[in-house]
Amino acid sequence: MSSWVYVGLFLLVGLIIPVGAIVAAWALSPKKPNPIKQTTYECGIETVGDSWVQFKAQYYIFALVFLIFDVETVFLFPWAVKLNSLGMFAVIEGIIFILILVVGLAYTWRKGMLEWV
Amino acid sequence: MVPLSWYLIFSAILFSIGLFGVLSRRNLVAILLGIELMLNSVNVNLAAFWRYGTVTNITGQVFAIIVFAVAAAEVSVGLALVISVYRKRNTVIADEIDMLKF
Amino acid sequence: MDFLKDPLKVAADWLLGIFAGWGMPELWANVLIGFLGIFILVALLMVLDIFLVWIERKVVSRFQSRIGPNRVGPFGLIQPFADIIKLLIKEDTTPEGADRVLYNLAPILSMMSVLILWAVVPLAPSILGVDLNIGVLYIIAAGAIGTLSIIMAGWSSNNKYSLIGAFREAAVMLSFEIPMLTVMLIPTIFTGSMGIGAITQAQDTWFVFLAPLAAVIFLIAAIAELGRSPFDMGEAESELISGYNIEYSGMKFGMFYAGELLHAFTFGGFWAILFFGGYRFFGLEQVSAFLAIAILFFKAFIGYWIIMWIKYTLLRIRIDHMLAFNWKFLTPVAFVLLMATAFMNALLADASNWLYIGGMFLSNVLVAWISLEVARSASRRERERVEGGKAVEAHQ
Amino acid sequence: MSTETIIWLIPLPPALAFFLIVLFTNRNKALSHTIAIGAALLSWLGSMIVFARALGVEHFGEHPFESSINWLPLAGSWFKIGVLVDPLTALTLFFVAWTVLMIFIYSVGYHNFGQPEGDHDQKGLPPHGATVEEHGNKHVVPSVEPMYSRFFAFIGLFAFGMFTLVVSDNLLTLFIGWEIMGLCSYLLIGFWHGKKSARDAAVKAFLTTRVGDVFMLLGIAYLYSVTGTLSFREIFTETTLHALQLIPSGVLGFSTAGLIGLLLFIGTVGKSAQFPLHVWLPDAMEGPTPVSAMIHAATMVSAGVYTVIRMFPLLSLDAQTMSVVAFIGAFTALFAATIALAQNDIKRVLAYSTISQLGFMIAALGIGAYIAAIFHLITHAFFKALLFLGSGSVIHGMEHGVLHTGNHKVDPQDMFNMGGLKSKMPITFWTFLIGGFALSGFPIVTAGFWSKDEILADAFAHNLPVFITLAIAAFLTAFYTMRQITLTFLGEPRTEEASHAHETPWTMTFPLLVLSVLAIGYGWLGIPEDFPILGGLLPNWLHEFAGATLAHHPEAGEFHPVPLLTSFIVALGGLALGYLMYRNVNSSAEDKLQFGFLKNKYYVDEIYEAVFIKPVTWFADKAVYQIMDKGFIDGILHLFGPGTQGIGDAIRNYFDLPFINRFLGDGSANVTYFSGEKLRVIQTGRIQQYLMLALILFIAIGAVLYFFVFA
Amino acid sequence: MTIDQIIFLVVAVATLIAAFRVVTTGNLIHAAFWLIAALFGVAAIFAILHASFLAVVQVVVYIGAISILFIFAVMLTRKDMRDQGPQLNRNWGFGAFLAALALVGLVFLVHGWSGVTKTAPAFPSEFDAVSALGNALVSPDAYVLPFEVASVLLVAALVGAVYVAYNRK
Repeated sequence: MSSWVYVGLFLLVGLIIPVGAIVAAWALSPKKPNPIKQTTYECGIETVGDSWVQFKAQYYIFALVFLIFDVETVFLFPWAVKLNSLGMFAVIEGIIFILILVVGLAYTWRKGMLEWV
Repeated sequence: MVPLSWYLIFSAILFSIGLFGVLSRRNLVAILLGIELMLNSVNVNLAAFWRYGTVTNITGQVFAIIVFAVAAAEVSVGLALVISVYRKRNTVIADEIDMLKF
Repeated sequence: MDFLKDPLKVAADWLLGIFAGWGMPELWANVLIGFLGIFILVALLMVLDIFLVWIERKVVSRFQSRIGPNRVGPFGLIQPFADIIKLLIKEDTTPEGADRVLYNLAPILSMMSVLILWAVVPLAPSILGVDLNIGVLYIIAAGAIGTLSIIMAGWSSNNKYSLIGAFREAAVMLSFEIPMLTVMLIPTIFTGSMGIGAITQAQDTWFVFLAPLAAVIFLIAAIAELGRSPFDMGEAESELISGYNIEYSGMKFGMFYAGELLHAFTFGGFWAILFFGGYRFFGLEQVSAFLAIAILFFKAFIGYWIIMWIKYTLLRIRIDHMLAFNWKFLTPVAFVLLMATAFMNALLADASNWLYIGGMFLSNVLVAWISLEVARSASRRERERVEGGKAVEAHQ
Repeated sequence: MSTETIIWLIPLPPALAFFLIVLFTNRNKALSHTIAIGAALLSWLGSMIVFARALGVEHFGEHPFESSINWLPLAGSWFKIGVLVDPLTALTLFFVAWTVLMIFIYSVGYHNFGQPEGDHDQKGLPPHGATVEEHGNKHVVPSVEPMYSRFFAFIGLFAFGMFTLVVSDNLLTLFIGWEIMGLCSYLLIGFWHGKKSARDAAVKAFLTTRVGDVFMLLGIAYLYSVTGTLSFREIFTETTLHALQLIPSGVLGFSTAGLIGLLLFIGTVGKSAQFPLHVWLPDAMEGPTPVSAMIHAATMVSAGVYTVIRMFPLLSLDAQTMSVVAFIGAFTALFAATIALAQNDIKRVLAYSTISQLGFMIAALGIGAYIAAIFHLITHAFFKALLFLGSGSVIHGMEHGVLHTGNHKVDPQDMFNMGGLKSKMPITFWTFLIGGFALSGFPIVTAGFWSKDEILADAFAHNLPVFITLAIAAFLTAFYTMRQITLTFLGEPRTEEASHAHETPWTMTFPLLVLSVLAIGYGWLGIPEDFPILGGLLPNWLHEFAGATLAHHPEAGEFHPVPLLTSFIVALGGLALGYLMYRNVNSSAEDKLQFGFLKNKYYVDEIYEAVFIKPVTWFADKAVYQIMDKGFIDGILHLFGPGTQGIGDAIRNYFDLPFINRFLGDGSANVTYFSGEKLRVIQTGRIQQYLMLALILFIAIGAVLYFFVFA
Repeated sequence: MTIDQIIFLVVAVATLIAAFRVVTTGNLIHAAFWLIAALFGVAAIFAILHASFLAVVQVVVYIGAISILFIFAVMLTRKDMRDQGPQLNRNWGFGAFLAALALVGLVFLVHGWSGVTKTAPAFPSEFDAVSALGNALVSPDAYVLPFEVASVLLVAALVGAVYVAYNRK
């Protein structure tokens, strides 16, 4: 029996309880919808246009940098697990690996793409 | 016990769905979504072959991890290109981006 | 006596006996017992969550020289239950143009992402939860679902503020995940395993003494992950009203709110587990599983209290400062710390225990000192540049 | 550190320097050149240690330094890469390390480090000089190169490629180093990319050498498919060589060894600028004057010869291949020497003389004179480096004069604008004289004499026609060298600019001095044992050492007076005649050797244009355009993506590559461009359609393979 | 049918449905969320295969990062996100045919292969896939070069993508 079965059960229970709470609220709460109630709340001002406003490309840049470093750390986890038994050679490899990526970060930084504005 | 062939056929179907997406979607982002599906199907295969081959030989998982890195690289550059094209040409429809023709 | 040592096994054996008496196959009985155990744990967590509301309100009141809830029940203890009743019977509106499926899914996922974190929490030496050998990454994976729920909520509400809030929140959560992941590698290096249980058991010396800087970075990143002040850009009430959960009301809002509180408490717990020995306290944990759980919860509460302390003390940081702080300071420092730790770990592999601890501690202090000095001189230069520019403008 | 570790580390410092400069120190000139020179110094140090240790090993040929690691997992085995230092490598490493270090130091002075920024210099153009005010009066001084740091980054990468090539123990990493150098050569020739001529020259060099590279890659692939290995030590075993010799290749009666050797040799023809792919080298002089010229003369082109020498055990298996090699070498030696007679540009003379001298080495290899080829390779590297750096120094001095007078119409590279520089630039003159005499083979004293004499002696013993050709070429060499020296340094200044030239800074003269010592001294290491009087005073160390590389130690040739006398006569006669003829020549009009066909390099470029490019354009226009364009109509257009590609490929593989490029040098670019222009109608530009077509083909080919081929 | 097989089938079918919705749904944001569902299904498949590390990494990398990147990209190219026109191009029928052909070919190959009936071997005791991975990634006899090259690849992607995406004034 894989321990993942219990993770699956956790997922199931983790779904059941909030769903239960929301369903209970749905059953108990009054339902009297009207159009005014259902407008979106934007500080009392009439909504203009739709919600898909123009976004800064910066969001993308940050997500991009994140993605790269995320994958990097994924590579580093097996390395970290075996570090104690592999000795200095593995440490140097890992450090080279990190340094190469730090070069990427430095590039991004130098090009001023980590600035929000 | 699940037979190996189930995994292989599952991944074949996933691959074909991704392929269909790549060949038929108009939107560039959607094409990249299809590519992600294809890469995932490859990973399923790699993991399945690892599980059903020699378990102590971890090569299948190593390859899968490399595929993760490749997928990350592919998607970041691919989407960056899409965004760049969108800025210049104001479209992300694949058929409208045909500057490479005569 | 067995019951005190290992209550879970005693209860499981007892239940197994009963189910077997009903003629149930052992496999199904095991699954059912697991389900029941998990259900009880999660239910208890929800109860805890309810009290967290009370605690939070009480604590913030004391910070702000108020009394806090004090009408319903002694010390206002029954107040959260009154809140729940209010949430349950409140009308739940869905904004026009909302994407209904995603709109309803978001609060559920938000709560779920917190609850499943408890799958890997080792509560006591005999109660290890699900002892996955990749526990550390599991925490991050659960966090990924949390990020997703926020984006879902923001997008499906069909509200500009929601969307902006969600995107900001997501950008912050993503960014701070990097230093968090990086410092999580450090306990992994010390332990030689990613399992949370193994990490707890390896802490004959609490890792905070080996890597104090890592503990600090983890706490900062955790606060950002939680989206709590000073990193609460996503729901900045003075700008975005309430950010991604602006359109939610009733129980759905309750889920977000309760999820955030429990998340904070959980991260207090993980801080304790990764750096403060988890349920371990000078061998006391061996006496009884219940004592071990109490120790863990006590430490988690301390962590939670520190998070609250920071939240109600510091002001909100602007988003560009927040991201710059992460990418230009926290992440490089975390990388340097990781490299230094890996290097020192190999260097001191054969050293005596005290030398090892001392060396690690000193290398941490050194990295912290150097990075603070670099940051200070950089900010001084930056300030001179900006003020110099202003002086020139004024002159003209 | 163990010797193997040092060998592994030798190529690394320049590569690191490249990345450091590109990424971090691009803004800081002093730091950039410090890093680059420091890296070259480290590599030099490593090379010298390896060389010194190699001298201490008994029977070094049988027990070279080698070390390899697993690199690519193949089915069941590993492709290994590694390093190997045997006597040949040790000798090559020696001269490469010295010349590379000298180039690096020289570049500091050449690019006017320490001078002010130019008035209106732009990136991509040579510096035009800066106006400075001193004591109230303005005058123009040379200005610093605007892309100073970039230059050091490029030559750092170049050095990395060269060292990689030299120390690698297999053809694949050798080829990688080879290609890195190809790239650097492109970058350096086109360094001043603001000039059209530099851009064209860069493209020409890149494409021409590419022709050779394609064949070389084919040879490597063929070799790998036959033997399953690319490691030198594994190929050069008795059994492998024997097998290669016996299996016929099925092409023109060559054995497998012969065909592989020939393919690899074509790579060398491109890289070492042998006829008919020599056209790029003279144009390559468009790069920053002496330095890139020097790279293209002393170091990179040596790589081509080095490769042939390295593959000599394979090449020597097939007599037919050897005769091709000997013929090409001898022909090139004479051919280029005649062109050099009529050039007026100081660098072009040297460029053609390089081609000619490389021809000497190739010819020596072709007749089996292995050691003579190595010997000449090394001595040539030293004295040609010396000459090129010297010419750069001359040009630099002349540029100074030009800046002084402000008359920018005077070409600082034209020898007829010079004269009398002897007193203005004494160090340059004396070192240039030493280099020139070494090139001419001035008897006894210079290194060039000993190596050239050895080639001639071997040629006399083995192949009389080659001997005669080479003797004439040697005579011409001495002649045009003396012509150059006379026109440049002797007599009176012919222009005002020349009279204002003055000596260059120490960073430029110091390398000249070092190299001139090597250009003389190195020859004494290879004096034949039975040479009259001198023979035996010093042991013929080179012969013993280099010969050990081969499994069968080559015999030293019998001494014979004829080649020795020939050497004496051609060298002294050529020098004397050159001096006498040009003593009083004052302008190019008085030069009796300005024959049109020599001046125009036998019209090779023009012949290429008229004979091949025009018909091909015609063919592309009439046949390809008419058939393709009118034949297939719009409706099924997008189905023809692969068709286009196929036709393009067919034209390239069966027509373009062997037919045009082989003879045409740079014609192919125009043709490809032109036919692409006509054929592009077929492209729809839609990526998904391309993908579909690729997929159809993939499925079809997969099905065919599955059902018919592997079934 | 054993419980393992039932779990597998449920997960597989759910994953395939999600994947199918990815390529057919009109709203790109929905497509991205369906992709997340499909990727989650694949993570579950990894868990069923006892490839714990891959399962978690799948969630961390794909769901935590790549899908969010997709959502951001969709938001940045918003004009076409609301494109009400057909979401499939003119050749979609042919594309479907080719995809089906590929599927048939793959299934044919699987069908004809003898190794397909293999059963999964039991895990040796004390086997830890993560430390085996660690060994494989850093020991010189195995994949240390791909390991380092991966970081170079990632840096190249980072530099390239940032360069392309950055809005130069």
